[in-house]
Amino acid sequence: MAFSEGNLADHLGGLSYSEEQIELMDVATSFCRDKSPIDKVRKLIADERGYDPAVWQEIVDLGWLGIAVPEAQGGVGLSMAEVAPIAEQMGRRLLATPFATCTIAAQALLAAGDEAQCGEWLPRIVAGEVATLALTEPHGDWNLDHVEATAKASGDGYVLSGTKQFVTYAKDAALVIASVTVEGAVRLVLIERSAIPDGALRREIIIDETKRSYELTLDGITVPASALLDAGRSGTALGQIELASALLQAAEMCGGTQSAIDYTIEYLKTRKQFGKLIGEYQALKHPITNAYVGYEKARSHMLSAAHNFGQQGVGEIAVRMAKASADKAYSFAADRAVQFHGGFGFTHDCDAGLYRRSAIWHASQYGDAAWHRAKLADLLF
Amino acid sequence: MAFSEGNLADHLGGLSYSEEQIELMDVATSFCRDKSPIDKVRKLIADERGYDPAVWQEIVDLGWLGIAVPEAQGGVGLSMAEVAPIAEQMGRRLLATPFATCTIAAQALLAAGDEAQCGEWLPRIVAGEVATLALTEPHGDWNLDHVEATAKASGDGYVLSGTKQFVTYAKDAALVIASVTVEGAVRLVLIERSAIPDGALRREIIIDETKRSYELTLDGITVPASALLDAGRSGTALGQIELASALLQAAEMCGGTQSAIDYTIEYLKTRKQFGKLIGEYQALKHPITNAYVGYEKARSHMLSAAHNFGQQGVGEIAVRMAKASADKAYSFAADRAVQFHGGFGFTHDCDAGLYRRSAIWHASQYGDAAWHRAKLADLLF
Amino acid sequence: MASRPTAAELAEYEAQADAWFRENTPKDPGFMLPLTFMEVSTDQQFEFLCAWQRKVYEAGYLGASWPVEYGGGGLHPDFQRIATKVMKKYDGPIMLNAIGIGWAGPLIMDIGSEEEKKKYIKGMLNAEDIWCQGFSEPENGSDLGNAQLKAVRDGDEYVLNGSKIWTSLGDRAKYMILLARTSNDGPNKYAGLSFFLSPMHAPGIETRRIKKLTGEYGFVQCFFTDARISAECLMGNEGDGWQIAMKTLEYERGAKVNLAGGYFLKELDAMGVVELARQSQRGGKPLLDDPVMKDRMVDFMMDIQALNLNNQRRRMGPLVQDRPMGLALMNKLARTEMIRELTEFSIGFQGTRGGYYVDDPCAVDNGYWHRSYLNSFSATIGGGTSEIQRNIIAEHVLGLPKGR
Amino acid sequence: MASRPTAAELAEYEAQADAWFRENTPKDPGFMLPLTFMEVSTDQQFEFLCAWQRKVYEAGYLGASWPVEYGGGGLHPDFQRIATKVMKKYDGPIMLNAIGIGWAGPLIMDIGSEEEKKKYIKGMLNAEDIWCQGFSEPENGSDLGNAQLKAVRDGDEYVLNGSKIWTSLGDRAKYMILLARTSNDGPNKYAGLSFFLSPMHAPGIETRRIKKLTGEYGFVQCFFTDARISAECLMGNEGDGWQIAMKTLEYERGAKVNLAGGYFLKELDAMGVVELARQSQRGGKPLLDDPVMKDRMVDFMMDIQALNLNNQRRRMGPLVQDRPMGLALMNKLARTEMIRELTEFSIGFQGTRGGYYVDDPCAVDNGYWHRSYLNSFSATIGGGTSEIQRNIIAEHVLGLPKGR
Repeated sequence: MAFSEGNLADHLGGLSYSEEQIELMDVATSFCRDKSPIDKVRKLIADERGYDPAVWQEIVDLGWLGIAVPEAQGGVGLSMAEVAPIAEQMGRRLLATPFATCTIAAQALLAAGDEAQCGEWLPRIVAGEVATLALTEPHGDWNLDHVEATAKASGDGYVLSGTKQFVTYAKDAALVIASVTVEGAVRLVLIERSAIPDGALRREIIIDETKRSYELTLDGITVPASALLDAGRSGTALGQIELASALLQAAEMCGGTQSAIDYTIEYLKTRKQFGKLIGEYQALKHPITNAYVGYEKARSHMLSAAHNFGQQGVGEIAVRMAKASADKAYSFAADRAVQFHGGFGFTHDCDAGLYRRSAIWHASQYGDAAWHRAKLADLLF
Repeated sequence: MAFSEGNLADHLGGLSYSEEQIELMDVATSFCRDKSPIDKVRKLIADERGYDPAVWQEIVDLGWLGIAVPEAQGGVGLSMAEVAPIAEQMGRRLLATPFATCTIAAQALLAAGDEAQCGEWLPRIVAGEVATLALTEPHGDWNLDHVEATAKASGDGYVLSGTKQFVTYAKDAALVIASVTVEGAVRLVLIERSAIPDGALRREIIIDETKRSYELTLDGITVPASALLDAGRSGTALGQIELASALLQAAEMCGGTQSAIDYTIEYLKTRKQFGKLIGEYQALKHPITNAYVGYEKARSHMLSAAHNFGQQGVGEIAVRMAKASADKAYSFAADRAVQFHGGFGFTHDCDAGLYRRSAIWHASQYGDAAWHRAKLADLLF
Repeated sequence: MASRPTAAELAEYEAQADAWFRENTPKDPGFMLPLTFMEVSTDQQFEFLCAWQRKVYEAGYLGASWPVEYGGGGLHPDFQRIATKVMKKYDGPIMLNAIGIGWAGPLIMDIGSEEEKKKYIKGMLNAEDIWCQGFSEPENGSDLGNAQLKAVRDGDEYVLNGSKIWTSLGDRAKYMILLARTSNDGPNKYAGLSFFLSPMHAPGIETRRIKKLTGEYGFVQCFFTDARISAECLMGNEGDGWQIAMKTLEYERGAKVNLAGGYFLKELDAMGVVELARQSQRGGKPLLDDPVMKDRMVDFMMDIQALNLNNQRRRMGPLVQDRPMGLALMNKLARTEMIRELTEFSIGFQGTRGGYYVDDPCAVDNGYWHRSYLNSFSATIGGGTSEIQRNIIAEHVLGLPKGR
Repeated sequence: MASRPTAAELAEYEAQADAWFRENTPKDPGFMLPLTFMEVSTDQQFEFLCAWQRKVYEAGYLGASWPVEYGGGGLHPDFQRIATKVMKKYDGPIMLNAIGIGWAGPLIMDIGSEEEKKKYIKGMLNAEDIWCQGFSEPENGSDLGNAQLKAVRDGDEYVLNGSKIWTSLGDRAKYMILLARTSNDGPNKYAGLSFFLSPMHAPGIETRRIKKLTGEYGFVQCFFTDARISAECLMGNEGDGWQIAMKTLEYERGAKVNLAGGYFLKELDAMGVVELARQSQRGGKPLLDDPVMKDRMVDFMMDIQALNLNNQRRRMGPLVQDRPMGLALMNKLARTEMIRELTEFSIGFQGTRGGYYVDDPCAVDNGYWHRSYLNSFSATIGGGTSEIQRNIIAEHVLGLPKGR
């Protein structure tokens, strides 16, 4: 009697989980809840750094920066599948830190770094030094291989030029991994923070006030030749970065969706209008139920993306489905969260707005639902 | 304070109406209501011919077949704008006759017929002889210039071959206007019913049980050279036919949408469940309201299409918008009509099914909403 | 229950089942087979499906895990799961006697008496005794708790008066699971309901076939006029009716697995939609080249995959910690609405040929998609409408207040 | 009323107005101007808009059709319609004093006393007296009829206690149209409501600014603590409050035209969305080359055009015979929901740049689209939420029963 659409499932992979994943999920659930109550989230909005260094240190001490880093480099030796549930809980509590960008930076190094580069930077990242990515450019295109910034050979090293946007947590970063073209080919390059003049970073005004992001002007920054990652693996690395980012975003977004729904349900259960709890009105009750159905679908996709991550073919499909369905679910849930809070929903004090802005932010980075569906169309048909 | 989006309106034309249009609308409203009560509609479903010849004669006597035919050819000399409100009321009452197909056939003659062809056939159509169109082929493509049927010169005339589908009311027709290719070019050809052997017509099983449609096998049918419409105007004529058909369909569909909504509202006002009128439940009340909003939008588009019909550029945009939005509105309203009638909605006795089937039929002929949107994308951007 | 089998035992069983279904699964019978047990329209279909169910049963692949003494196979449930999986793999026809083996059977196995088990189970499995369900009434389609069909005790019998509707196979069934009112005095409307395993062939019980939206037959209205049934037909006690009925609805809503095996609904052929789009033409090109169509298709594929994944996940405790019943209770809603939307969408693929209906020789796939769409309403309406499903999720999963 | 002008008179007037607005419509002031009167956040914006309204008024293009004795222009309404059309053509800033000239003004002209007209109208028109509205309360956002702010008669005064919220321009206004409760004894909650033209600068009236979803300011919460206002502020009689408030809501819901002219909301720049898509890149190509985006854009263009046509049609009696009020009552719902969807959609066009917000130098159109989307909720919530609009249409147009 079950409806399994087995024919499709055969193509698209199934679901499973590891013990470690569940353990990390349980720890992350209480950690994020305890460390990131909503009043703290709001306090950090006004803070220049945007996160609490003490909490960041605890995250480092928990070893979470090394989850998907091999033991040889000081990591735990698990995989992105085990990182996802942590990102989910962070998204749920709007706990902002450089966690995601550090994790992705480590994956970039693993994908295209040589022994020396990995040997130097991975342990430092695991130990809590911030690394971030500078991939996006003013053209706004989501294609990561659309790169206009350049690195030109000059003496022993390279001189960079161009502008990078949405370099998250760059101010605190020890390392920025940027994409540039070298003689027409896209390459990744390691830029140490010390090489970046203070004036090259401009804090951006972004839609998600809980996060921090910077514009980085590369013009005139010089790096040694050893700062370039492997030429042959740069293309693959960008693909890896895109998928790893999308996975962590999907996880964060699922968490945020859950909170947007929970927060709204709480209001529907307590707010009265016309003498009734507003949760009795099907005009609110049914859409929030639809939002919940959308959330559970997105979460299944996200868990599948975590489980299948790295699987040739299936992995990419699963990740893109996860990001696309998380965008749809989060946008809808947060949009309705604003609406269903009525006048209060339209104030800055209402948390619905935090979720709505977070959803827009995530959609804008590494592709929105429409973008990933277009990619899926090519993969599926 | 009004929200007019004037910048767009400037491009897309506005709305107006003629006295004659309103008069015809008023007459058609009571005529169709009186002549086509729903039990009669159901009785005619079982009838081979599918319509009441006496009602057909009354329609002829009212002069409706000649509305958009010039006075010189025995018509009234008005335009398609005045035909639309009649089609709307017919659609509203599911009053099936060859009215639409005769009207379009006359337009086809006007678009590409010579004096002799028009002089012979237009008065006969105005007088109630049935004319129909044979344009569609087994490939299923909505492009009317995708024609595989052929006419080959042979002696004084042409021998036809190929298969035409969805030739509505062909059994009763004195004239069939078919599209064929002659030496690679698409042409329209007049086929008198007497030239069609009985075995060449097969009644089709179509989704809308209130209508009649036939498959026509052209193989071996011979026509004189004088049966070909003007070569130079055939392309234009097909365009005209497409738009005129879409306009009348949009009108019929608006009428059907209105009925689907009214019929459902009636049920919501009288049916009780859990001790309440089901119309009190917002889960039903709000979607039917959305259906109504969609209906009024579609009707505005349809009235604009009627008003702007024949205007270069604006006319085609208005007609395609009308058909696309009528499809959306009718499909949604009828789909919800079935659902909201609950168990009864799933029976053949519930009129919701008649509307749902009618909506599918209309979507299938001359393009559905997606098809017309694609055409609009080319016209607008 | 039988002891847990070894992997080797299961593998051997699967090989046997595979061979059997490969050999015995019927090919195209030359007429259209129903997609669900609710669309059995003709005698030909009915007899074909009875024969198939009996054949599967006799081969041991239905009721494999039910006790031998009642007609089952006495095996561990894992065997039946394998048999059902293989049955699906070969895409065989549905098991006809859905209300029997899917609702009444599990119920009787759960809470039935020894006599009831002996009397009913085997006949269900071999499709000799077809079962139907009598819950809905003309005036109370959604509001089952308000059922008004009267059952009045008279000595060793109950006298039934009233009407039931939307009874699939009602004209062919031997038994009905029947929700009837034995009292109006309870503290609420539910307290007066009782549950019967009622014969259908009794004086005073008549059925009238109902033509469906699709044009087919498949369910009936049942009229009870002073119909007398034995008092032994009462299941449990008077007043237990609502609780018992809710148990069976849980089976239907997918919140519990059924125990006898088999399936009663054909899966939607999702890849068939893709194939349809590939084969359809638009402007001389395959429709699947159209990015707009592809985009919507991707959306559907995501939706279908999400439901697959949900179905896997709902059995994985750690992955459903926050709202353990959520996935189970949304399954019916999400699945049936998706099918409605997808089948509706599929009609647009067919261009002009979307105008044909079932049995026209030119209809695409003999009208499968049109029929599937129209039939989809049986599932968005029957067994609790989608609107009611949303209430259930809102109230039981999200804890929202019940509307007044 | 002045006599109907000739076509020549109107043409001459239009030429004059055209010349005036061409000359005087302000260019980009160097800071962001609010799109509606609900988003006046800074002093700079406020002063700029006051000056602009006064200038328009003094040139004779606002209140042109209101009587000369109260400060108007004394012309036939056709002149004002032309002036407003030309104002729109040059896309000038909004008229700031919306509650004054759009709500309170028409109301006073309709049912106000001679004294009220003399006292209030001119100051509204020249923006010297800013007005605000006090209907909603913290506990009764949608349920206006349940307003609890108390007004107790004490000699020649009323004593006010309670709170109003979502009061646009509340911190800058001189007057408030105020719905207050003068009695709890009526047959229903509505009967105890009264309507006041209340001063805002009185002891015991305090305001607190509320930060909006967009990050801007623009409305306040008002606290009334033993605030005393003259009994002459009462409009009509005690108990008339609900009927009078409903009149003003009709103006807002677009069911009536306002008489003073001007506009208070900037139109959405629909063609701007198209332009945005044309300029945005995706995979190195203009986004408007993407068929999927185009398809959705077509849908929006159809929707916008439908609302245009609805607005024309609602005044054409023969074309709205069946449900004469339908188009008027759906206008607010359809328009505000369309804008919410379209502005949300427009963010997706911007690719990575969708991450920027207002005031970032790299934000597309300085964040116009993001702000418009977030602001769109003010319209889907304020003035009766979309959910309530659907109730209104269902009940008043379709005749569906009121929910209990």
